[in-house]
Amino acid sequence: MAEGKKEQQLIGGEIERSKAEDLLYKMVLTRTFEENALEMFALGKVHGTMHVSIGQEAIAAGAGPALKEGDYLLNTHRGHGHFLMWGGDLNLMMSEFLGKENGYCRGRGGSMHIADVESNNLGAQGIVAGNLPISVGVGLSIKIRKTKQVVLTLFGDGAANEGAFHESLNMASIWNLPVIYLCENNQYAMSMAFERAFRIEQISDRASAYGIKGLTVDGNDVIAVHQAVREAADRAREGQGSTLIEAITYRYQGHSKSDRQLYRTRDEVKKWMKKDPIPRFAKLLDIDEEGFNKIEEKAKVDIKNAVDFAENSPEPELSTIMEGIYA
Amino acid sequence: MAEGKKEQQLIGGEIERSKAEDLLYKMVLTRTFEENALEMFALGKVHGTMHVSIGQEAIAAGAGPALKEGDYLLNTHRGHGHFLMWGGDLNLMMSEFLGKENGYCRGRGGSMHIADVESNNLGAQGIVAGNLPISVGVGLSIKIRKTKQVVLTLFGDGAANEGAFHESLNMASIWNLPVIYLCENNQYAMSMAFERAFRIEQISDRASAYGIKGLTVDGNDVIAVHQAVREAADRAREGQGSTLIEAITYRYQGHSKSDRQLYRTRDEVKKWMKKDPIPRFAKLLDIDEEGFNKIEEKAKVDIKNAVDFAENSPEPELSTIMEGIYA
Amino acid sequence: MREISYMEALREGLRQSMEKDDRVFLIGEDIGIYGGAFGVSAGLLDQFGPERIIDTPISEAGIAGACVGASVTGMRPVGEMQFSDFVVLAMEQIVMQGAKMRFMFGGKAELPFVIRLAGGSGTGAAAQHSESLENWFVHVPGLKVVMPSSPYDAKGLLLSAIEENNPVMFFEHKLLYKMKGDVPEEMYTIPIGKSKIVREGKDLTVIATSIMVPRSLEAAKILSKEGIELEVIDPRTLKPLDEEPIIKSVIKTGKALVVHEAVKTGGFGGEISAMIMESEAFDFLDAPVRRLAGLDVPIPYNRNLEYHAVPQVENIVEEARKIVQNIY
Amino acid sequence: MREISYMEALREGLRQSMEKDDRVFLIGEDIGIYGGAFGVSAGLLDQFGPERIIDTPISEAGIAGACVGASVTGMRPVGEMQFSDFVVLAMEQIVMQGAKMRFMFGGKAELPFVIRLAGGSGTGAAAQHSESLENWFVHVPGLKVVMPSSPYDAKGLLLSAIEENNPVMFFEHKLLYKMKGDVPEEMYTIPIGKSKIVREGKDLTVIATSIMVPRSLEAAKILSKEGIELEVIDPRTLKPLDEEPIIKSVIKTGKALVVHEAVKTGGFGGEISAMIMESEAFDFLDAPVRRLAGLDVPIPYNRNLEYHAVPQVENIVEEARKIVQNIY
Ligand SMILES: Cc1ncc(C[n+]2csc(CCOP(=O)(O)OP(=O)(O)O)c2C)c(N)n1
Ligand SMILES: Cc1ncc(C[n+]2csc(CCOP(=O)(O)OP(=O)(O)O)c2C)c(N)n1
Ligand SMILES: [Mg+2]
Ligand SMILES: [Mg+2]
Repeated sequence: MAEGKKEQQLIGGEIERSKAEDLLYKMVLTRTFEENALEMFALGKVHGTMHVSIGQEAIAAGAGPALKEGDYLLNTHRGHGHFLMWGGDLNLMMSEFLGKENGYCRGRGGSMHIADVESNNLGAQGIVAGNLPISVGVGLSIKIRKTKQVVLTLFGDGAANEGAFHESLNMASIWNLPVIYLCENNQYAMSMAFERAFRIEQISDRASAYGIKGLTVDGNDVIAVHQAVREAADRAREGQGSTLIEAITYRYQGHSKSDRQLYRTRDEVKKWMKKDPIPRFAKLLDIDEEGFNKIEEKAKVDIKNAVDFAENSPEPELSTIMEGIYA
Repeated sequence: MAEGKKEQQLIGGEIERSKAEDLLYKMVLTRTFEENALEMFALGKVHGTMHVSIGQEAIAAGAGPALKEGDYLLNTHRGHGHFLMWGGDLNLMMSEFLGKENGYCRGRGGSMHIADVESNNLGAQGIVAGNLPISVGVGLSIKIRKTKQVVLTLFGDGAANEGAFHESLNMASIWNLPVIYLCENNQYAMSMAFERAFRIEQISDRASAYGIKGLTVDGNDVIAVHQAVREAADRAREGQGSTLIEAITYRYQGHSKSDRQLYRTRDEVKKWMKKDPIPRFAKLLDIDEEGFNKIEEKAKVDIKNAVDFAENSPEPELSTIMEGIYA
Repeated sequence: MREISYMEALREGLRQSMEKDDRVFLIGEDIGIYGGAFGVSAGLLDQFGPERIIDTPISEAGIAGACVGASVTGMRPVGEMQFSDFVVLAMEQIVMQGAKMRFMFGGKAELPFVIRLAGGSGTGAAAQHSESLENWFVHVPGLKVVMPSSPYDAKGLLLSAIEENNPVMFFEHKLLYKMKGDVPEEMYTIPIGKSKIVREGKDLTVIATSIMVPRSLEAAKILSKEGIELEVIDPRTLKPLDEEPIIKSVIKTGKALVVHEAVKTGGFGGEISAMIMESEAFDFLDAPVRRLAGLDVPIPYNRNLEYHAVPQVENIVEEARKIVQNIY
Repeated sequence: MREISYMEALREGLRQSMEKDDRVFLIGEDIGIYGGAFGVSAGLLDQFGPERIIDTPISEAGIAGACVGASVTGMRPVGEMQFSDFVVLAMEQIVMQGAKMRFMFGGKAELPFVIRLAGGSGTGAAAQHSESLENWFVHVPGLKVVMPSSPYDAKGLLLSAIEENNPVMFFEHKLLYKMKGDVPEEMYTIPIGKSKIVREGKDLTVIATSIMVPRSLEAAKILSKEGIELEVIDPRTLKPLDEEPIIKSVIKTGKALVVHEAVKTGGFGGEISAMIMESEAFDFLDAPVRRLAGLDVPIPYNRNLEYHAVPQVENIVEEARKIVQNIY
């Protein structure tokens, strides 16, 4: 019994140990997946573009698990981590990434549109802020159906300057919708630095323009993100409406594969790498080098297996090209 | 000499007496014009729709005259007052209203698009908030040309919930553009009450979301509006960027001709009528009933003459229908 | 049968849909106590309350987004663009999200929403309140486009659109709102994707949409006195288009005229004309298919110019006569 | 002559325009230090500084509004939509303001701005980054629409577009950016509204736009070996359309095929087809004008499906052969 209790100790007062260990694994898995993806691009194995979240894994690790089954996710273009934290299957995800028929979207969507409607994961997004108006509809739908679900809507700092941000937050506010707006402020929208695109200190300050709660948290701290999202979800479920959470983080890699990163210095990147969320969370979990190596090894094996799975999966038949447009 | 000095006394510390008298006249003229227009509609003399500003005349009277020649105006659908205060010619305005060839827009625009580009009056607007992104361009143009002009951009409370509002204010802020955003908060967007569409106390509070100055003034007080706009213009000319001014006022008439006004009570309208800006400004100017009657008489005569002028003006020739599309 | 107006027919369709299916709700600007800018939803707030008749701030992208998000999570929203012109502010949500989501997700999502749009000129509302933009949406895979021209069709097509499991752009015409016609009281549906021969004739096939249907029928009456018999076809659904009745008719008449209000250049008339050309009707054409459509001009405010900017009865008469008499 | 890429040609056009006329400035997302998502504006920030190469927040309506407002007050802005798809967010400013303002103001305003848009599929960017939306703008009075298919045209048309006193939608194609070709170093203009016969032939007139021009030329080479000679015409300007050379060519060949990447339904091909039908070429048609265009599908991510969603060389070959050999 004593041991059992210890098992259920809440890490950082928020997350059960077993769950936390799984999250750490998934953070490592996300990073491994994305590093592997970058390699596959370099080797020409995949086409199109993709956006990796290396350095930002804590947000996904903190956010998704703070919600309940039945809640909704509206993801972004930089959303592999969120997809995995939402319970996404690595193999089917890899298949989608390689454009295979058994991928989540039958190979039609790819990284930028990967979705799993069955688990209320309403998809990644190719249009910056494109998911923000949608979250109004999801919120309304919950309100009308009276189901106590909540929506987690992700977006970047850049998205917060689209008109859609404004309309969405105002509508969610006046109707008291259960939407959690989680802004991943990774300091840049492509080449546009936060300081150049905003003349305010914090994006969360914009919450006051809509009369909703706003707060800024350390986006490299799994616990801080978890707590903020969990509390926002609690409020939303109690009918207290929307919250704007800004999670401060940093993207280590280029915006997409073609980014030469002239807009920042190597030093700046290095400075942020010292705040890497993965070792930080591992430390919080008291996981030593050996333990961590094991996790990394497992992630590598899982990725390799997923690549094998996906590579051996069938391509969509050309004859099916017109399928799935209309119901 | 002493008398001359008295003549130049500043009403409310802001406006020279002779100018103020002209403003009062133009406020009365605006109202007379609009009352007459409502009648013409009722008689079926004009087609289309129009939006009257009866009850809101103080904003136009305070704003336009606070600016200088060469400054720009971006007007709204409820902009007859602003058009007149910007120096619009009543006859040509009436001609436009009746769709005549000698109207400001050759009869192509009507009340909703009336413009006089020559005097930097860049037109009324049929799309709510449609002028807000345009003001970014005008502001940029001034900045690049280094001409110390400013732009006065008008819009209603309803417009402040369009995405365009957000993008515009943010861009004007980060680039420090000389734009004066003047929001005429007349409590309603068509049938949508301010309290239903916003969950904040004041629209001007949104200025902080962009890091610009915001303030709310009594929109039925010519002097208060004048002062706010003049100061905003001064700041803009000194390179201190944009200001969001909210002017609180009220619309007495329906939104447009087809409005049955079920969304408000007669009592509410009456309450506001007690704060009517025209008698209030007349009182400030120490104009007695007799003096005021004279002003009204003159306005009526001017309107009658303008109607005669417009009615006797030629219609556009059908053969010219394809003119004016391309330069 | 009972006669009611196009507007009343739409209102009845909305009411009956909402009574039948509590997943249906309406969302738009001033649709509640105001009853909609053109009165279509008058009275519905009283019956259904503010949770199902949702007045919005002036946020067209938000309205469309509300439709996308609510529909993909199981509701059946009907959004309104107060004037069809304002859809320019909702294109991203409609075209990039609503239209493509099902496909992008591998066919695993359903988006049963309707966007109602009040279109067309003729009310003196000038260039920003008078557009006919339907062909933009015909060009977008994933959408359906419907355009009723009579009270009967308005109700039946609206009921179908609301039952449809795909996004439907439903274009109404301001000048038709007051048009009266026979409309059954009970619920009935008109299948989406079915055109209608509204008048039979042997001399010329006129394919007309929306308000151009009653105008073409008037033109037909006039020409009939001269011995010219127009066959008038209303596609009713622009996408997907019911091609066969058009092709058959053209095979019969040997001649065709497409009439729409939207600007001719880049408009739906080109689609119809090209479709006829590519069909087996080509070999039966005695004259080229012609288009009579809006001039390439923004709608002018002036009443006379506005009138002449789009096809009127007399223009249809003249054009049809010319084609039939081969005086081109 | 010197060979440079389509992208370099555009960049040179931008640079020379800016050197010549200090009213010209560029505005868009990541066009400064990043050099534009496709590199078109690389290096221009260094030369012209941040006051004339303006990086914006992600605010497409704001970018378009900046063009409208700056142009009507005397500047000559060139805005960029990073991917042409994002223009869905700028429709109001382009269509309701920029296109109509001059007309609504009685012809008393000038709006000399250009919107550059990177369009087209073929890069694996899926449904929201691969659209070809040009026909939407062809349908809008007040706009001009340009679509260069070669480095030479890209530069010459861009210089014209910037000198033009009307709003111009300038559609580039992502897959053309690396295409090389002869481009004079000096400034030169290609008139807007002039098409080009890019290959002469007697058997079939192919009217192709953008990337379909090089694809049609390749197809022509292949067919030439079979004795079939295609005449390939590139309208270059879609609005206003230079009809006469097309009509003349069809009179000569008796057959026509329109090829574009955009979805066929509701697309520009219908306009061309209908225009030919309505012209004096009708009487010379030995076969119906046909359209070969994008399938009615959002662009799929999968490489093979993406490839087959739009016309490729082999499809053009096959279609052209069928028409010429009358095997429809
Ligand atoms: C409407 C729109 N505009 C521009 C783009 C191109 N784009 C894709 S991601 C991106 C930057 C987004 O920045 P941010 O919102 O901060 O997210 P991050 O990439 O940093 O995660 C841009 C400009 C787009 N996809 N959609
Ligand atoms: C984009 C857009 N949406 C809706 C409308 C219809 N409309 C015209 S004025 C108006 C209300 C505007 O309210 P507000 O901004 O407060 O200005 P007011 O009319 O009160 O002066 C509406 C909904 C429009 N013209 N444009
Ligand atoms: Mg970012
Ligand atoms: Mg208002």
